[in-house]
Amino acid sequence: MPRSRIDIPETIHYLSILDEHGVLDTELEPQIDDKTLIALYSAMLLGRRFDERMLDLQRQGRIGTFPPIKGQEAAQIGSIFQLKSTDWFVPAFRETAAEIWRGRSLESILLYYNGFNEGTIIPADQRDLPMAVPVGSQILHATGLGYAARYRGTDEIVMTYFGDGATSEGDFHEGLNCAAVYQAPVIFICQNNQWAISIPLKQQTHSATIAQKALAYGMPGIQVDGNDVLAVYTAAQEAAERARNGDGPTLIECVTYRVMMHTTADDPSRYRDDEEVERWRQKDPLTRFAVYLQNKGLLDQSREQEIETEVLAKIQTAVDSAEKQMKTLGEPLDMFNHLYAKMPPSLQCQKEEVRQYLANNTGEVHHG
Amino acid sequence: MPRSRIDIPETIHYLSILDEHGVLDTELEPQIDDKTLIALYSAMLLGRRFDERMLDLQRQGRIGTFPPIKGQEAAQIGSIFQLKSTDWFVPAFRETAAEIWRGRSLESILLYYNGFNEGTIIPADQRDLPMAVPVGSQILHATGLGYAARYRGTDEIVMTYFGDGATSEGDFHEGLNCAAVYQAPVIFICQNNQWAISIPLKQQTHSATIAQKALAYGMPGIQVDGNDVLAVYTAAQEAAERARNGDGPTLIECVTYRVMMHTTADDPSRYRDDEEVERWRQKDPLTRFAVYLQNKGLLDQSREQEIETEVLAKIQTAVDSAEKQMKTLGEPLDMFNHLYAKMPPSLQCQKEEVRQYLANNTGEVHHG
Amino acid sequence: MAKMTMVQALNLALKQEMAQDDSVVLLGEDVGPDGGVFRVTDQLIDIYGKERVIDTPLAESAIVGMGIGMAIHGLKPVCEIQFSGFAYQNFHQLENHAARMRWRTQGRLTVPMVMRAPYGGGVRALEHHSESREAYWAHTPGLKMVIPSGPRNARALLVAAIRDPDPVIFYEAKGLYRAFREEVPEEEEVMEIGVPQLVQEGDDVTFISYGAMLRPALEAAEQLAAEGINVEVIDLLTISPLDDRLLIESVKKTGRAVIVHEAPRSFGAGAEIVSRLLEGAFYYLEAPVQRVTGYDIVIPYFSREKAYMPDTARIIKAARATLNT
Amino acid sequence: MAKMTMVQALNLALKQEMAQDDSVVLLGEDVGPDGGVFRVTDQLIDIYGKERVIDTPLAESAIVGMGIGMAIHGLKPVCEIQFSGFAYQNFHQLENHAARMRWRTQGRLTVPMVMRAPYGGGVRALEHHSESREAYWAHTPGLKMVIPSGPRNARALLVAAIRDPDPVIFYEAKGLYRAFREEVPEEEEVMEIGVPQLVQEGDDVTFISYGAMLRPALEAAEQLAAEGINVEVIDLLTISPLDDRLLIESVKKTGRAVIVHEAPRSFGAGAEIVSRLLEGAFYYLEAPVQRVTGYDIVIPYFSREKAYMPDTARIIKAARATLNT
Ligand SMILES: Cc1ncc(C[n+]2csc(CCOP(=O)(O)OP(=O)(O)O)c2C)c(N)n1
Ligand SMILES: Cc1ncc(C[n+]2csc(CCOP(=O)(O)OP(=O)(O)O)c2C)c(N)n1
Ligand SMILES: [Mg+2]
Ligand SMILES: [Mg+2]
Repeated sequence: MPRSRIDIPETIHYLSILDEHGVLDTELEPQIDDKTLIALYSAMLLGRRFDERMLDLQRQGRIGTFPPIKGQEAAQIGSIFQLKSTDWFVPAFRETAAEIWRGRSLESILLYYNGFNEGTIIPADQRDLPMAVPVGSQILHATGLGYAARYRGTDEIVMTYFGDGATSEGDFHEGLNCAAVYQAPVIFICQNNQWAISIPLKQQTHSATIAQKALAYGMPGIQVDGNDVLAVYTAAQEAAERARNGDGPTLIECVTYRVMMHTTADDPSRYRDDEEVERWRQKDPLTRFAVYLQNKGLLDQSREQEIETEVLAKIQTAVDSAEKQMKTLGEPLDMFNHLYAKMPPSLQCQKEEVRQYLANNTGEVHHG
Repeated sequence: MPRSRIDIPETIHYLSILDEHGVLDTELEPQIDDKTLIALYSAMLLGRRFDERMLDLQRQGRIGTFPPIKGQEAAQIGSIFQLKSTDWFVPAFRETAAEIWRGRSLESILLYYNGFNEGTIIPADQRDLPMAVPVGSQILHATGLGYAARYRGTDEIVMTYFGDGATSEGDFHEGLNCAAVYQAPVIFICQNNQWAISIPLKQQTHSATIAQKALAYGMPGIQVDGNDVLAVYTAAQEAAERARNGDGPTLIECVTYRVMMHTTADDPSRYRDDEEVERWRQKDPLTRFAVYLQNKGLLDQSREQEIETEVLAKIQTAVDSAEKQMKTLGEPLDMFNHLYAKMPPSLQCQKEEVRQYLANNTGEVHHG
Repeated sequence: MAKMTMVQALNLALKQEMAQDDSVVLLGEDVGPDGGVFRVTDQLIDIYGKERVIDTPLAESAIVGMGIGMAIHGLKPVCEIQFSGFAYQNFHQLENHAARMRWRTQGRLTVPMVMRAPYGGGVRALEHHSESREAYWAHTPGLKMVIPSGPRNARALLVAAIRDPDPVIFYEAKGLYRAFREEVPEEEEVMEIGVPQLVQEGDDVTFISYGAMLRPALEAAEQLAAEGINVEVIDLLTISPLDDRLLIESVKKTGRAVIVHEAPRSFGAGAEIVSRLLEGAFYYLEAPVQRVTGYDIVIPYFSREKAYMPDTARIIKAARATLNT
Repeated sequence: MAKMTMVQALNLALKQEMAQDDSVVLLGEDVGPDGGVFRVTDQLIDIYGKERVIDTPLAESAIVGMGIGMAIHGLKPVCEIQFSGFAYQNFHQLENHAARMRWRTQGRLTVPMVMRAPYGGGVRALEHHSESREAYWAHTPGLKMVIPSGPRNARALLVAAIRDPDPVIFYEAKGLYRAFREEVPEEEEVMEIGVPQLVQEGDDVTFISYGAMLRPALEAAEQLAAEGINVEVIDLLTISPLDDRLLIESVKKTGRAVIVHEAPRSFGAGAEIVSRLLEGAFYYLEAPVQRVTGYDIVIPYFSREKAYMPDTARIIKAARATLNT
């Protein structure tokens, strides 16, 4: 075969089930019971409303900088739903809805964005990693967890999240390559929200899709409509099954959109058009899912209102509770804790130095 | 298109022209003039014989550790031939044949492997980077050079080399991704010699080929028989044309084999079978190319002997010259040179400290 | 002369250097239309185009690694790493290559590159956005480590860094970006890299600091002046290669020193300064040199950040300690 | 007790820890059938299989990043980086994550990981194979930096490192791997991390060193003893967190100190030791502390390596300098 085309065993598919107009592909419709459907909807709504509330709080100076998730609720909830509590969740930093679904308290999120180390507490019964700020770096932890899970003979799987920007980092490459080599039970969820701060996807990579990057690793890859919770759910379910059965990792590209600013410190008007945002608002994941539920007779106005009220009450309770807690937290000496299992002598000295200083400090300053 | 296969615009090809038995695909045979064909052969032979001589020297303790290239001559010479002297050559550390072709003196190579910093001198009229020991790290320099070449409006191209192992490094990923984004004129030559020290390709990656990794970047990729100098030549020529015309980067996987140890410090019997090595010895790039030249009437026994004699003489001269030079090199104070354009005061002090110390040292030690 | 913030002064430096030398290019995440997350590269893409103000994929090793290639080609790349806490992704490119290319090629190939990165605490940022680890680069032979302390020297040092024939790591204190304004001349101003500056003369004790910590040091000096204590204040500006002559001279005069930096204390830049003072002024030292620094911990999330950061009161306390002995 | 080289002693430590705890796994480049390029993991794959002795793709960030994930799961990964000069590829995984995971999660998730790497010069190696940059890790809060000085303490410290609940960077001096043999007991031996060791008592001057430099320091001490100069020698063993109590005590007695390491001098570990001595024993110091170290340059290719490396003669010279003053 002197000059011939090489056939690559893996193929890349695209999946969409419930389109932006609420039109359903009934053949592909996943079988999900009514309770679960409502749970999916509620989780997405909670993600949405909490995000909106955080933005309010931030604008009022009641929390610090945070990254809104608006528009990405389906990508997060459709996928995270496939995890059991014995499975591992390895987030980046824009997975608020998924984190809440896993049981992270709204209070802890509020504490975190108010600069309290206490805000990183992980739900006691979950196997969740804390947010990872360095883009792409957490992907390798997922591969390591997957390896360990298999080494221990469990059927645990690992789901890790990252953005389109993260796919340019070396750690993305090393993480996927190793996962494929070890056939580790890891699902790589790329929330392709089209932007990495001000960098649009086409300046991030020259490949037509992110899903096809799976081919570099001999790994199955799929691109799904990330605003279609049914498509995300289905793709994640297939990948989870594969992983649990020992058939290795999968890359899922969820095509979605970051409707808001990158973080509250960002001003997207500097680099993108409102029109584009408007076009994507039309594809809102919540709206179309509500239509689907209405069509199924699972959601009417009063039920919708009920859920809305519940969600808002939950948020209000959390905000009140967090603001109360913050008044009692913040002991400076705590900053020395938890760095090592046992505090080394040199650090004890520094802690003591601070203790003494704080005890005498006020006087000093005022004499100055 | 609810569930559909995504068509990836790029396809991956395999190319072989002169097979291991010396059988030629005449349709694909590149048009190379006789002089060039002999030059290719001589360059490959020089690479081969110099390598063998270095191994001798190493075994006699006359040079330090070095990585033999035996078996990879076609992959190197077939590709490097496409570069003009205004183009950029960015090697890893196992490109001795290519380096010599570019004009690096055999002496400098011998000095280098004898631990002399003077051994890294680059031919005055070439745009070559020095060897890069950290695996994969040089790939990014190639992308940067390619960007700069385009920014300056030149038609320079860049050729960078690396092994199969290097494709697992994050820098490989970042380098190819960025080159594709900027459509930089870079040719990425992977010498897939099947091993990265003791790690065979299938433990390095789960992808069926290295060439297909190009798909992750929306970049053309091709796999060639790396022991077939005509195939390498052809693939590199196509890629060079593309790059020069502003049509961006290419990944070329040269399938070849590391016939010897990883470096002279390595013992391959710990991890691979002689049989495998023997199988690959049958595919020797020089043997089949000699047959091709014989068939073309360009090489008979006496011409072969002539070239052999020339090559050996050249090597002997270099060894003699290098061993002579080494006697005069090695001034310790030189170690402070060339770190900064202008030596900072603190370093001048340290240099002075060493100067004084060396001046007085002998006495000191013996008093001790 | 216009009153400028440090962000504006840095922007001016880039704008003017790019105007007069087309080999100067910028690259980094969001340096283009966004103007950098701190706006240091604001509008430069409008003037110089996207070939010279290069938005990169999200890949720090690529930013620095490509920068090295560009520099070898003859460009003068100014690489922006969005936060210094993400410069470890490209550590190997700096240590393995940028720092060594001139040396490795006996002067044939050089890397006249700048790596700019915001560093330091005090701005209520998220994790990894407040670190101060200049000692890593200072301990890396072949690099220069520069940290300005205000708009005017930031501008003049950045110009010098761009023109420097060797790689310069240029840390910009986030806390200073918009903290105050200084007169910055429109016409060219260049400061020599490698030369600490005497900011204020005094006989009683020497304060040595740099970056955002210079200001609390100066405030402390002012407060002490009210008590009749005369502090000599030195702004290091170049951390490495460290020129200790001015420092030693000063301590020979005062006999006492307080070093202030926000990086963790142990194995930090202060340790090297202490060593140099000991080596150069041992017989003049009248008390142990004091280090007022961050602690040997990860800088806490912002609710506790104040307790971590050196401040005027801590500096005064250290000064008193060294004076009362 | 068998006489063992350091390579054998390290192999014994790994073998025994793996035998008694199936959560101990090894990963790295060529650790499997090849047994590591220095043979530290020799034959372990035959005993424990490829699930526990994991050959990895050529990717250092992956080795450490996966190690972090494994450690969080409850394993005790021992990551091998083939040469410490290639540990900068994974710098961010250590600084951003390994060092912080316990802290970040308030103790919930921990990283009981070891990163082993050969370091140091003197073995006629190629570029990047001879560096000594322990100060990078020592300046990183949350890590422990350990360097043994011989077969016996290498074994006992590696066992401790594996059992340590926090990430430990474990540097092994290449020059010591096969330099000499020591009695190493077959039965378990564990040394506490964080505790420097008094190797030899003396009254006149204190030598502080670690790793491969301990031997020339001891040789220098021996030569000085012949002249009636009694040297106290301390082996640091744990560079960070640095416990300075023994050091300070010693210098309070001797009044003089020489620090020996092969890393570049400026901003190296020696600087921190000088600072601690100054802070803790200022009034006892009778002469400036001497630093006998590598220079602030890239370690030269091996033909000039000897001129770079501290040796007995340089140590003696420094000792004389501190004694004659
Ligand atoms: C290693 C690293 N580099 C840079 C940053 C700064 N930064 C934070 S988020 C971000 C963009 C991330 O884009 P993407 O991966 O698409 O995720 P998204 O923000 O869209 O969710 C950048 C550059 C970082 N946190 N980590
Ligand atoms: C970053 C880095 N990690 C590890 C090494 C040690 N090392 C040198 S060569 C090599 C294997 C390289 O394999 P490959 O890329 O296939 O090239 P080959 O040696 O086969 O030519 C390794 C692990 C290195 N030089 N750099
Ligand atoms: Mg994004
Ligand atoms: Mg190879």
